[in-house]
Amino acid sequence: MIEVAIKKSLNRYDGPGFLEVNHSFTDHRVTALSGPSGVGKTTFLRILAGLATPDEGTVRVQGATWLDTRASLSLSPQQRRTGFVFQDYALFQTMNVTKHLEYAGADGPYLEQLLSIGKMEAFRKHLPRQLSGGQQQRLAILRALALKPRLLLMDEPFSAMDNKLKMSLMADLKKLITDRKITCLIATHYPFETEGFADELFELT
Amino acid sequence: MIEVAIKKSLNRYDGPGFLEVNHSFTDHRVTALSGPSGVGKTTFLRILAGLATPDEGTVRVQGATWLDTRASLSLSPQQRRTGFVFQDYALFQTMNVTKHLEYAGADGPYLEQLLSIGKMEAFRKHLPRQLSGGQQQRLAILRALALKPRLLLMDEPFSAMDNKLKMSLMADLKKLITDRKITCLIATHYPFETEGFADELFELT
Amino acid sequence: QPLRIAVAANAQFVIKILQADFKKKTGIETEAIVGSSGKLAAQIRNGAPYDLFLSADMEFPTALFKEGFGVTRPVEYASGSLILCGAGTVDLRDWQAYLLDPRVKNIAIANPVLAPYGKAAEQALRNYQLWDKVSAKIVPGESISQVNTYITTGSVPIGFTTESLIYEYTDKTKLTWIRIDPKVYDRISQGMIVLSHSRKRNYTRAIRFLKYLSSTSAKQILKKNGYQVP
Amino acid sequence: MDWTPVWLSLKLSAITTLILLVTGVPLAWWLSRKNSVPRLLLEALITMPLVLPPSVLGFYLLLAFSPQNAFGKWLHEKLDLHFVFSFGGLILASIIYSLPFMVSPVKSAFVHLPPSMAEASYTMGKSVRETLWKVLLPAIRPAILTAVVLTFAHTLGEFGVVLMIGGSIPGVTKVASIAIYDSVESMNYAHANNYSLVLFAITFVIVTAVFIINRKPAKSPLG
Amino acid sequence: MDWTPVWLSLKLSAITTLILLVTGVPLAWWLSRKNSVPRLLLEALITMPLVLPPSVLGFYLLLAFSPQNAFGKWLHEKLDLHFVFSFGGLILASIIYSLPFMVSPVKSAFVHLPPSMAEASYTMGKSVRETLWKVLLPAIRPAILTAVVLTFAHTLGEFGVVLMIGGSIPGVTKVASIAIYDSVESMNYAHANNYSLVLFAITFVIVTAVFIINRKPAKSPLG
Ligand SMILES: Nc1ncnc2c1ncn2[C@@H]1O[C@H](COP(=O)(O)OP(=O)(O)OP(=O)(O)O)[C@@H](O)[C@H]1O
Ligand SMILES: Nc1ncnc2c1ncn2[C@@H]1O[C@H](COP(=O)(O)OP(=O)(O)OP(=O)(O)O)[C@@H](O)[C@H]1O
Ligand code: MOO
Ligand SMILES: [Mg+2]
Ligand SMILES: [Mg+2]
Repeated sequence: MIEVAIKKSLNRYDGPGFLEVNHSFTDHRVTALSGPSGVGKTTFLRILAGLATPDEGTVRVQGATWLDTRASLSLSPQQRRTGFVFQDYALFQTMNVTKHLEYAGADGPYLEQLLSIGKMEAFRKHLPRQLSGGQQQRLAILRALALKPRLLLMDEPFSAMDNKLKMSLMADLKKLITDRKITCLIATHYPFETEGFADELFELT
Repeated sequence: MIEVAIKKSLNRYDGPGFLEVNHSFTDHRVTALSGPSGVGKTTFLRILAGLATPDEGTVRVQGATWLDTRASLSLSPQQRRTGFVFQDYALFQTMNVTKHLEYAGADGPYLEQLLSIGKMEAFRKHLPRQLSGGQQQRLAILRALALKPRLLLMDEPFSAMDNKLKMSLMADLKKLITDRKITCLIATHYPFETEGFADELFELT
Repeated sequence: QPLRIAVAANAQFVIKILQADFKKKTGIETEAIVGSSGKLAAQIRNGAPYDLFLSADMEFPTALFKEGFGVTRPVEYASGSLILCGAGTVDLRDWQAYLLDPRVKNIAIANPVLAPYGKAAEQALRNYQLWDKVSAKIVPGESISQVNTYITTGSVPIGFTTESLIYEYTDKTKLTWIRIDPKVYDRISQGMIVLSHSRKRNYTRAIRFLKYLSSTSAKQILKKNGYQVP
Repeated sequence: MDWTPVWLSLKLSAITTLILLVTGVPLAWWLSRKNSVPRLLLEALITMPLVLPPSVLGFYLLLAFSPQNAFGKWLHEKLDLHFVFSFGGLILASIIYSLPFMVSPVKSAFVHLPPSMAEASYTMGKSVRETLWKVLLPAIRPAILTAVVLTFAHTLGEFGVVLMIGGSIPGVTKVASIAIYDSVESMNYAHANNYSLVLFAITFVIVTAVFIINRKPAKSPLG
Repeated sequence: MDWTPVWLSLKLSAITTLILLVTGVPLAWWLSRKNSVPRLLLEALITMPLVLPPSVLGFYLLLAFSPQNAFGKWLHEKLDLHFVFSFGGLILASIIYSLPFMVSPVKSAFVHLPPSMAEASYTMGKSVRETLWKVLLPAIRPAILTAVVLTFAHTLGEFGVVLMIGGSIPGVTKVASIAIYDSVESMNYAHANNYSLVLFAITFVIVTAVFIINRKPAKSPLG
């Protein structure tokens, strides 16, 4: 269980707003986080990963406290080791596809399996700038998985893929996530986009 | 009628490919251009706007020749005056919303109408960096319309908007485009995304 | 480490001949560092590792000695002669009128504060009541050698410099010059001093060079190059 | 303390900066467009004064402008232009010397602008000139400010070239950096110190001001 | 032609560049992180040598290290360190003088990297050091190359500071730029010309090479 109770003021330009989340996310399931642009989806995922801090609140993951602002406790991103798929991919310009996966994890056969899920076997030696937008996005997902995370946070992970590709990737991902008992949160504009992939839906407002 | 017969080699990294289009687009209608990522949608729109040149071919718009590589004829983007919505918005960092529209066109009441269609009346004095992604994208669309173009070229124009917003905007846009007899081409990953908006579908392969 | 001699710019050519002659006679390697007398004196005060100082006047060595930077009393090794010199063909018979000619835009002299030859040039001009009339044309060179540069590149039509320039400049046919009456400026008595830095390792060699400069062969070399010797 | 050298330095810097602003910005724009070998060579050439010893630059300028040489003579006699020991010469030398300080930051700012920005303006029927003026230049204002300040301050600090071709004629070419050198050489440390403090203060204030003005204004809520 | 000054200049440049590479890159990284007032002031201070007259810089170094002063005397007598008229002093001065040439381009490259790049590495459990070494530094390699070359070339051209605190002791502080000055002063124009050509050639070749190497490799199919 991932128990979250946080509050952060976002200084949006059209007046100040709040991101407030009090929710328990079920273990080993995929939850879609939806909400209009600017509501704070990215910010929320960053808080879970330890890349941003809320004004106040707590985050408890499977019993362990990751964040407690009262106790001034906050694990570093390194300690949390979440698999994070960034909205802008955040690929490493100078590493090819294989190097990306190897930077995150060392389990050879597993990395091969990932390449095959992402249909990236033909691009092992390609650098990010030699990949199309959709291929870059797949690499970002595979890299996050290569880490073998318990918690996978994905920020608009299918936005650059065409429909056919997305459907086939989703099916394979779903299987992997279930097999490995990964808890997954996925931020998306279109909740219907993740139908059949997400088990639950959580609306940010 | 927009008669296009062009061919351009795209040096993709996974081997060379071709963008080849031989098609007539109907006047005063909305055509959705779809095709997988990297097929050349953006490139095709750029060729129509005069921002890129094909290796060979012709483009004729309502009788006038815009491009004929054999005759070494190519109108400049300035002469073509297409309304172009860029995939990356291409907003002017130092101009606020009103200034953007005024830079493109001078018809005051029409600009007001555009602001209302885009639900941007509250943001007149905002600079691009003070707008959310969805608002920026709407501004890019409004600016292209402010020019009163005969030909409107939109590259993934709804990608940053949430569903509700998109639906309402599409309805208003559709009306405006029909009223003003604008011919519109819209590049999109998801053809179903533009259902009810596009009249025709053209698949790039 | 070779013997390091700080040399006033006016003597930068003659020092080469002296160095070679000294080497031939004693086998001792020397190194010359050239600059205006004032600049070299300032460097010595700030710790420059020079063994010997050949100034263009007596004041700088005397001051250094008083401040404890010297190990021998300053002695005169030569006295210099001031000339007016230009590149190309200029008629210098009436040089005073020439200096006043409005077509002559610049007159180079060494900086009177830093370089004794500059001080001498100023004295001469003042004595002829010319200083105020030409002061707008004066281009002060950092040292006498910068003045020589300005003259020989033709950047200035005319300048006050040392007579030794004439004996050293390879292309002397291009130079027109006239000696300034020595009565109108103070004698340019050039002094030298062995510096305390030499105590580290070069003291005896420095003393040998000092002695060498008053030898007949050194005096001959100096004379041949436009200096008077004591 | 004699303020003439400081005043002269400020005047020289202001004139040089103004001339470079007018010529350097269009040049930077031109250089920012597609690469070609001649353009790369030209760019390397413009960068040279950044790294070339001032004494080399000064030496060649001295040779070029000396009335002894054909070119200098021609300038001298036909055009009555005197570039040695004159304020005009210092301006010319400063322009060459400070050119990269104007061109480099502005060029790099142009390169970092997304090409679609200018293209958007072109599709609206706007000319290159209008696009440059209304869209591109406003977008790179911080870089232009940086360039102007660096150029100004760098010219203020010009020393080696002036020493070579300017001499130190009071009120004409004896700028502040030379006055410092002269004061040090004549052991007038108090003077040298005053001049140095003034120059240091001017430079520090404008450099700091620019850093503060150009600091990104928006605070990220994501930190 | 005596090659010692050229050799000395190359040695000085190489040592300075190496030291600045090791110290300047981490400094640039530190500066590239969030703005704060002390960091802005420090950055302004680092930029100073870019615009400060070499004579000012040289003057203060001379004051600081002259055995006439308490500090210089202490260095001199207790530690036997001589920073005036010595090669060590030139290295120290060059480090200060060329610092902005190393730090500025590298810092600006760090600033332009998307922050998510380092963050991605952190979420993978990698330390700041490992992230810097394996992810960030490779990503800014072109900027580092530029910085190294500019630093090297700029140090090669150092003149004013050396003139102030180095003098021109053959084989010790008489670097090429000073040799040119001296050659000009002793009217040895052929020599001055030779030295100038050598320096010009070295600088031009490396600057051009860097421009060509750093040119964007990918051709856009959209042109
Ligand atoms: N770099 C930034 N600078 C200033 N404000 C920002 C920045 N990034 C986000 N914001 C503000 O913080 C708020 C929340 O942003 P966040 O990115 O979390 O939204 P989101 O729900 O992920 O939106 P989207 O669907 O567009 O990705 C937004 O309203 C926005 O105004
Ligand atoms: N800047 C670039 N540099 C190199 N190659 C590029 C560049 N932009 C596009 N390409 C190549 O040109 C081809 C066509 O690109 P284009 O942008 O027209 O595709 P698209 O159909 O618009 O794709 P998307 O749906 O991802 O926007 C791609 O295969 C890509 O490899
Ligand atoms: O030789 Mo001097 O000291 O320049 O007159
Ligand atoms: Mg987001
Ligand atoms: Mg596209």
